[in-house]
Amino acid sequence: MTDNERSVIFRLEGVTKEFGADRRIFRRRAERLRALDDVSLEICRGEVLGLVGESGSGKTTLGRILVGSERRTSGTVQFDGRPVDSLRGRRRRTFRRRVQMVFQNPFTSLNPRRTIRDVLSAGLAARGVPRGAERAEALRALLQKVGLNEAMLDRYPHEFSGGQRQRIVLARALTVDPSVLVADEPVSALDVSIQAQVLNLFVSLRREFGLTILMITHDLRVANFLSDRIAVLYRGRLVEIGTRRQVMENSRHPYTRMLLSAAPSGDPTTPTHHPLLFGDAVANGLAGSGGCVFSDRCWLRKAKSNPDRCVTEQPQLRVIDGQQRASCHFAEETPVAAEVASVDPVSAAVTS
Amino acid sequence: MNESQHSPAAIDGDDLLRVENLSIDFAVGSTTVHAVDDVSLQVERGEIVGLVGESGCGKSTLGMSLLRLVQSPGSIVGGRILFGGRDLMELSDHELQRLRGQEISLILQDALAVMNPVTRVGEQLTEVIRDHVGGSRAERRRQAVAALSSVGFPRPELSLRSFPHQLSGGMQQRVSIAQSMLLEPRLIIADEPTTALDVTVQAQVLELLKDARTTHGTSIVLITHDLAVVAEVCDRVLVMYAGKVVESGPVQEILQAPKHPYTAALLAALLPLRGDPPTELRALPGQIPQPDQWPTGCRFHPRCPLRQRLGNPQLCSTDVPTAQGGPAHWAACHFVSEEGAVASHD
Amino acid sequence: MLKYALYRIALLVPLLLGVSVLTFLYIQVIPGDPVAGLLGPGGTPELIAQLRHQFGLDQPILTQYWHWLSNLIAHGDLGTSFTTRQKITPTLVNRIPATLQLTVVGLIFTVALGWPLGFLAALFKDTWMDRALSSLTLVGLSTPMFWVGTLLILIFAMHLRWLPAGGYVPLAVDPLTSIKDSLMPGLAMGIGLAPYLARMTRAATVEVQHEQFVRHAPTKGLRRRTVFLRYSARNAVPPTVVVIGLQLGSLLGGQVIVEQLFNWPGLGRLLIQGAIQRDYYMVQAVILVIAALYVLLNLLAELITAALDPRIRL
Amino acid sequence: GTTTSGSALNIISAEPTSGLDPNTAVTQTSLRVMELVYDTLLDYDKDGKLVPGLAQKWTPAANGLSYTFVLQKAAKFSDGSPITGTDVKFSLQRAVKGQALGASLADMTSVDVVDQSTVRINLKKPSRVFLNAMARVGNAAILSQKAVESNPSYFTKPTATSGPWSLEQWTTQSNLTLQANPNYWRSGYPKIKTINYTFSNDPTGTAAALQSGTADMTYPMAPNDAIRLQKEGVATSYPTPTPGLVMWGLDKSKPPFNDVRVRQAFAYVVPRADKQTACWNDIGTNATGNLVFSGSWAFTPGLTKYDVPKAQGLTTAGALLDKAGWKLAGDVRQSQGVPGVPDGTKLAVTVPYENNWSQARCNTELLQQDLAPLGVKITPQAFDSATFYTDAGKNKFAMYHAGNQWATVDDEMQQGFTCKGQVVDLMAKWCNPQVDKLIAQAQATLDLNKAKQLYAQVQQIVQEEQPAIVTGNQYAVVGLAKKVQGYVARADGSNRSLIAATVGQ
Amino acid sequence: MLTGRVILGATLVGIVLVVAVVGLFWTPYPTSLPDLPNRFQSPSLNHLMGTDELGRDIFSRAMVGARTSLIISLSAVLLATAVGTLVGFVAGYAGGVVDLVLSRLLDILLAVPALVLALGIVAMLGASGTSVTIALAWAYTPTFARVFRGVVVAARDHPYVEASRGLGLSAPVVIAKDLLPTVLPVMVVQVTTALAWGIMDEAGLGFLGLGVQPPAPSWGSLLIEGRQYLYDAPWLPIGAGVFVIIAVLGTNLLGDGLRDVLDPRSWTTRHSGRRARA
Ligand SMILES: Nc1ncnc2c1ncn2[C@@H]1O[C@H](COP(=O)(O)OP(=O)(O)OP(=O)(O)O)[C@@H](O)[C@H]1O
Ligand SMILES: Nc1ncnc2c1ncn2[C@@H]1O[C@H](COP(=O)(O)OP(=O)(O)OP(=O)(O)O)[C@@H](O)[C@H]1O
Ligand SMILES: [Mg+2]
Ligand SMILES: [Mg+2]
Repeated sequence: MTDNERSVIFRLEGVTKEFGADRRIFRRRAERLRALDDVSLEICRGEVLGLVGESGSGKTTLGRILVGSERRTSGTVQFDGRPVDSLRGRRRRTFRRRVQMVFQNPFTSLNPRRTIRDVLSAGLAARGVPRGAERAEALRALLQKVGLNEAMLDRYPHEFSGGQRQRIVLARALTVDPSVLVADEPVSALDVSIQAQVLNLFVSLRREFGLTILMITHDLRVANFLSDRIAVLYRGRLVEIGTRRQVMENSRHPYTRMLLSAAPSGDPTTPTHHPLLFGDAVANGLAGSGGCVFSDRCWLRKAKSNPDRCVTEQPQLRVIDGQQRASCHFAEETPVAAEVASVDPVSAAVTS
Repeated sequence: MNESQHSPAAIDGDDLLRVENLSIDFAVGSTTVHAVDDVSLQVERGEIVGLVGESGCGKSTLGMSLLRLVQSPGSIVGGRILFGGRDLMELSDHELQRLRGQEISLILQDALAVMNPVTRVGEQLTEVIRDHVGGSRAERRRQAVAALSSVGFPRPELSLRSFPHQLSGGMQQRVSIAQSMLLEPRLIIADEPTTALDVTVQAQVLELLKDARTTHGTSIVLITHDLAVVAEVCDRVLVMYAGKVVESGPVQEILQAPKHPYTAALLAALLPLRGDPPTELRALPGQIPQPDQWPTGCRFHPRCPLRQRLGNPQLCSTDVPTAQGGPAHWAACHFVSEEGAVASHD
Repeated sequence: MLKYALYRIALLVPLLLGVSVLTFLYIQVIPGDPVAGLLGPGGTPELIAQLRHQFGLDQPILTQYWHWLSNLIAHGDLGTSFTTRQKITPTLVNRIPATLQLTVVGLIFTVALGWPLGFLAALFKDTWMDRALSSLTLVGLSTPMFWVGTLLILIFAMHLRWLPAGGYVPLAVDPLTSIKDSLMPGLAMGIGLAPYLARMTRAATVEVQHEQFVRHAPTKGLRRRTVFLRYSARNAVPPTVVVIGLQLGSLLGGQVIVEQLFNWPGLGRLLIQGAIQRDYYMVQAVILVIAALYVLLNLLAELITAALDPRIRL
Repeated sequence: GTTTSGSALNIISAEPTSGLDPNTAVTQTSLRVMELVYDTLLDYDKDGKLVPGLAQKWTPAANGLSYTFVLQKAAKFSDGSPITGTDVKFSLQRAVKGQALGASLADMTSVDVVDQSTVRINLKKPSRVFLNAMARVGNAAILSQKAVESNPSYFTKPTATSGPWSLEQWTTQSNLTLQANPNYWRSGYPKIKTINYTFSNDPTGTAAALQSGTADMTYPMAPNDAIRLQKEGVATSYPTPTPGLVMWGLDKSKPPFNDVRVRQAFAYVVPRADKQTACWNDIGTNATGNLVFSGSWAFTPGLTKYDVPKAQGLTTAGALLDKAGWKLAGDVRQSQGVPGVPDGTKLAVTVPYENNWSQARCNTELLQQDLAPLGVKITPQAFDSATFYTDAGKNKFAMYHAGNQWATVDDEMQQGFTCKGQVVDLMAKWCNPQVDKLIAQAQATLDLNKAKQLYAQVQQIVQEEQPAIVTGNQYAVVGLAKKVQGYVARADGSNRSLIAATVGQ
Repeated sequence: MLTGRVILGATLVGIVLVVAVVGLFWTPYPTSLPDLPNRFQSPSLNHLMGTDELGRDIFSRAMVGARTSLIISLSAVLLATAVGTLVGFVAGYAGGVVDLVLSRLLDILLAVPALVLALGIVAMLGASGTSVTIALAWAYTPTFARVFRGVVVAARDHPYVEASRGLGLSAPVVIAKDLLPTVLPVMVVQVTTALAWGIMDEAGLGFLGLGVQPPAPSWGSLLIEGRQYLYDAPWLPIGAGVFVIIAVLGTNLLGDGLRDVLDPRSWTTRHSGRRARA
């Protein structure tokens, strides 16, 4: 899984996205919002990369840039070794077909006026599956894969439950035989029992189709369940990336650590307390003002009595251990998980 | 029908809230939806009771009914709600108005959506005081400031002047908690108060609820779909499925040894945060039933893994199960006694 | 907000320039000779030619436009009327008070009728009252303003003889008579537009009542009056102001008819007279002024909405 | 809604659309204002007899080739400056160049200023009607040379005027105020201090204003309103006979109306009595061959060629059309051997009228009905006046509804029926030198009886020729509140009698 | 209730249409033949809406007038729909500079209230049926374009449209399959509503004397003819007004009803994602 020779399918370098910079001519500068700030990472063929972060950290924006439905402000995106900008016409359409997006809300991502058959056939037709028996066969196979039956083909989306719709959305994405799936919180609108069904479906699809998946989620448990590697975004910046185990069990960035400590353990026997927690993840978009984006909420910085470096020098993403990279000046000093409880108790009070 | 059998026994005089055989129907077109069906529960002073279940199982409807507020076309069709010994069903409109906010208050999922967008936070806090206890303007203001600082606002005077949308999601939820605790109510109903929030904010909010309990002895009914949250803050938990309570008991027992196959399935679907995940989840098949088409007999029977393993006994689809087990921890399942049936599933 | 207002007012310049270019372009497609119509049967070809020359109508359109524009910029001069041979600018400026007075009275009636009806319908939603009011507003919506005005004249001027059938005195000259004169035309406009407002108010109030914050208000134990006034009504008003802003077009359009009907010397009548007499410069100038007025009033509505609703940032 | 005070008169009427320049202002509405602001050398009394105006007396030279006018001693402009012979000379010479009076002054050769209160006007040939021109309200205005020359935009707000009132303010298409001229030569006049005009083009609205007391005077009134108000006793209306005609203009340059038989045939059938009842509420008179209204000195009875019963008219007309080659085929006539017309062409005429003149619409719709039994298809068509006059000028119409108003019968004859006159000019292509000669003689002679005889001959010819089918005389209808006293209607439609009128409470 | 309004609206519109069509072939009385003895009859069983100054039956004339009024408003609205759709779709779907330029142009056109603009155009063209049609179409087009652009833009970014584009479907397919069906209800409602404006504005222009010119009877021209006799015969202007009100009311009801029936929200019946995060 963590093999270094694994071929890279997506490579992002210095990707930055500002909102409010385009469209309106007369716009005041302050309205510009940097949703993504100098993000560099690669996605390998066949892996599941989990992308986690708080609300507004830029997860969706990154996903949309990958599938090409949002233009980045600067930086490069390479797909299969080719910059996506150089793709034109047929090539570009092929690219878009090979990278499919699944949205969070299964209720808005299906056209209420089209039957499931109509929706799926359109995708198959786009891939070039000829009409008639062959298409019918492909349709049947597809439905079976996502756990729906043929009887449902001629129904309209509103006749389905959320879980079923999410399956349909997945099936639609699969009609064009994609190699990459960008899934934006695909289960967060679903109920626990249904969520499990859909997560299982992801597992089996990946196994069967060898899909590469970017799994966008705010739920660390979901990321932990599906991902080979996990990337952590904070206010538009990539703060840590590494294998699942590295990030979940031996994270080196204080932000990642904070997220982990905040998640309820699910075990009533272990009393929880959140020594690392304060402040809000307000996406003020003013990242890049010099220091570390996390410095205002950083427990580690507090524990180290606020070293100046955190606010004057922007930490770069650097290799910590093999595949693990983190952007913290003191990454090596972040206590390992077991020691967290012994960290000098920083104010647990909620402040803003 | 009879899970209430145990309830009277469970009641010692200390119960703040006692709900007996409550049923709530919605008239949707020509059909009637039994959103809450013969539900009983009790909440002790200073107790945090979790109410878990999937979408549409009637959690919110039940929660709202505790304020005697059920949205039309819904209505309470049976049962009693006793609060501090008083029967809520007998109260006049005026008494109810005094009760709400002052003795029982409500926190909802989307804090922004429940705040009046055009008035300042300060006014929204003080108008509650005004409508309940009156008092001078300065006094009301002082109370509002105190409430805000108690939920961790470093500069409450400043925040009083903000409009709701100018606050972050976490701050909004904290304002709404401050508002619900303004008049130090005896019971707070928190309907998914953290569902829309990030884990970091969720942790802070849960912390605040626990604080309220310890400092004022407030009782809390926490409605959620997240067992991990329940595990973290609740003393007791009720699991609902399709308008009925299927299991009730102390948190620790339920999480470690669930009696009802549905509870067990929920637990199985709970993903681990640490350690290697399973390669596949044991997911419940099928879908959550539609409220206008609850299955007959045990409402869980079409999806029940236990029933399947037992060779689909007829009983499940014909007879409504009664509560099995002790008064402290019971489950409504015909086969709860099947030794190890649930455990082996886990 | 001030900055935004100034910015929007600045945007008015290219906008009005565009409007003026368009109106000038229309002139090119006109059949018929305004000068001939002007002189009636007494118009000889020589006289017509003389006048055409006098007005510069014999010059190419671009030259005409350039003259017009440079005069406008240099002296605020909108040209000379064909029919009265008078400068248009002072004529127009003279008319603006009358027009504004009627607009304001019309708006007052609109709001005074529209809001209460809308709130009432929303309060009694799904009762006979709501249905009656809805039918009433729908009929009102379908009734032409001039027809309403005609009925008003029949009733108030002809039969009851309470109000004059038409006429205008400047507010400054005789405030009482002036207001009395503007009652009936204002009422005609109010009756014309109030149904829109009432419907929108009802819709907005009903929508607001579905909002969580209104449904949640009783859970705080707030009084009914507090809930209605401070939650429902207070939140329903800003969207209706937007509606009023959008309906200003209809208001000004309808005002043209009402001014004609009630012999009210506002911009509208100037426009109609200009149109009937083919007084192009006049028509063009009035359209320009009405456009400016419309855009400014709209901006005002926008600013009021922003002031009422803190979520709107300009 | 203007407040009424004892010495103020509120008038509601249409806007003076053609301005206040005597040289170009020709519309009735402009004349009605100009006549109150400008004085002329001569004036009329209520019977149409010439009386002194700015000139206290006027004497013709024995040979009839010049007139000497002596100005009123007290004649002053409103700014107090005296009205001098120079001003008179300036005004008349300016008028010669103007379109309005130019034709009537064609015989004037020069103006001599004898002294500052005496001018002599020299003529090419003797003229009886020259004096009419001097009395023409508005257009023969005496202007202040100094004021006109020093102010290029004098006519948008004339100052230093010679009339009984002076212009106080004028808001286009809204209102206009006149104030009594303190320096007016007729001492003690005008009685009314202030005249407030409110402009409206809506006859119904103006009637309502008169009815509700908002206005004291309105003109011209729609006949139905005049009758109604009179009946309700709310106001007095004055239908005054004037030299005004209602007629059907015809394009005589091409078929079918180049054939006099067709014109006569139409003249037999067009609505006459009906239109008086239905459209004019019996205000005005019915013309069946005469051109002069019945109250006039020039009226000659017996010109009633087309006063025939309906059935007889139809028969006569049918025969005429048959002869002209328009034969009945089914219910529509078609050409058969009409020169310049392909056989089988239907006799169908589109008849335009001005859309803001409701009597015209009424009359044209009656025409459509009355000509149908004759086998002629009439299609009435409304035009706004701009298009109407443009297209009429371009001879686009074969037949149209027209009306005209003149100050005197002499003007009517001169401008209406000579080769250069407007009516036939507008439709063009009809010119009868015989008529021109008769009219010239009638206007030269000082003998009214002779003139009347000559005009009778003219009317005889026109009755036969029918260059335009005249069907009636229009009356001017003025509505007055009961409290207005002393107003006298005049045949030229003038309101100059307001000088002596008063407004009671 | 919902369909009730559609039915009532359709009935009223139907009545007006039937009256207009019947008016083509038959009217109770001749529409232009004067009947002088019967001048100014007040409404009665013989003459439902009374008679005018020439004794003609107002009801019959209004029947014939229906045709003119309906044809004018219908053609104006259709013209505006055609041009508005084109401009709206181009601006909305293309976006970018094209959208910017077209939107600014629309701003300019929309700066003048429709009736005022129509008045100006009629003034330029001279009053006639064609002028009124052109003027109204011209005046409505910017509104149509603006509305259509709005819905296209909204629909363009809709997740399911985005998904279709993501599948690599061609633009025409996406427009035909996803965009148009989404936009169509709005268009239908807009067209219906505009029809009501059309009828009303045609009458309004007629009332100002700038509409269709008599004798072509239209409701507008009947109104202005009648106004002169407002006091002698108040039923003259009221009769034609009643026709206008019925037609507009019907169209409005229809538009209202269609708005509800076609509202996309009524399609998604199940509760939507409750856990949608803020
Ligand atoms: N179209 C847009 N225009 C302006 N700002 C935008 C737009 N889309 C996103 N943003 C802003 O960019 C930032 C990142 O948004 P993004 O949706 O990528 O966050 P996210 O991590 O997906 O958050 P969530 O968990 O809430 O979905 C946010 O502050 C958001 O407000
Ligand atoms: N206003 C209403 N009209 C009709 N039916 C309703 C209404 N409110 C609730 N219901 C019915 O009652 C059932 C229970 O709803 P409730 O909101 O209590 O569920 P819940 O457990 O809170 O679900 P969720 O987790 O989605 O909030 C729903 O399935 C719904 O069918
Ligand atoms: Mg997102
Ligand atoms: Mg709920």
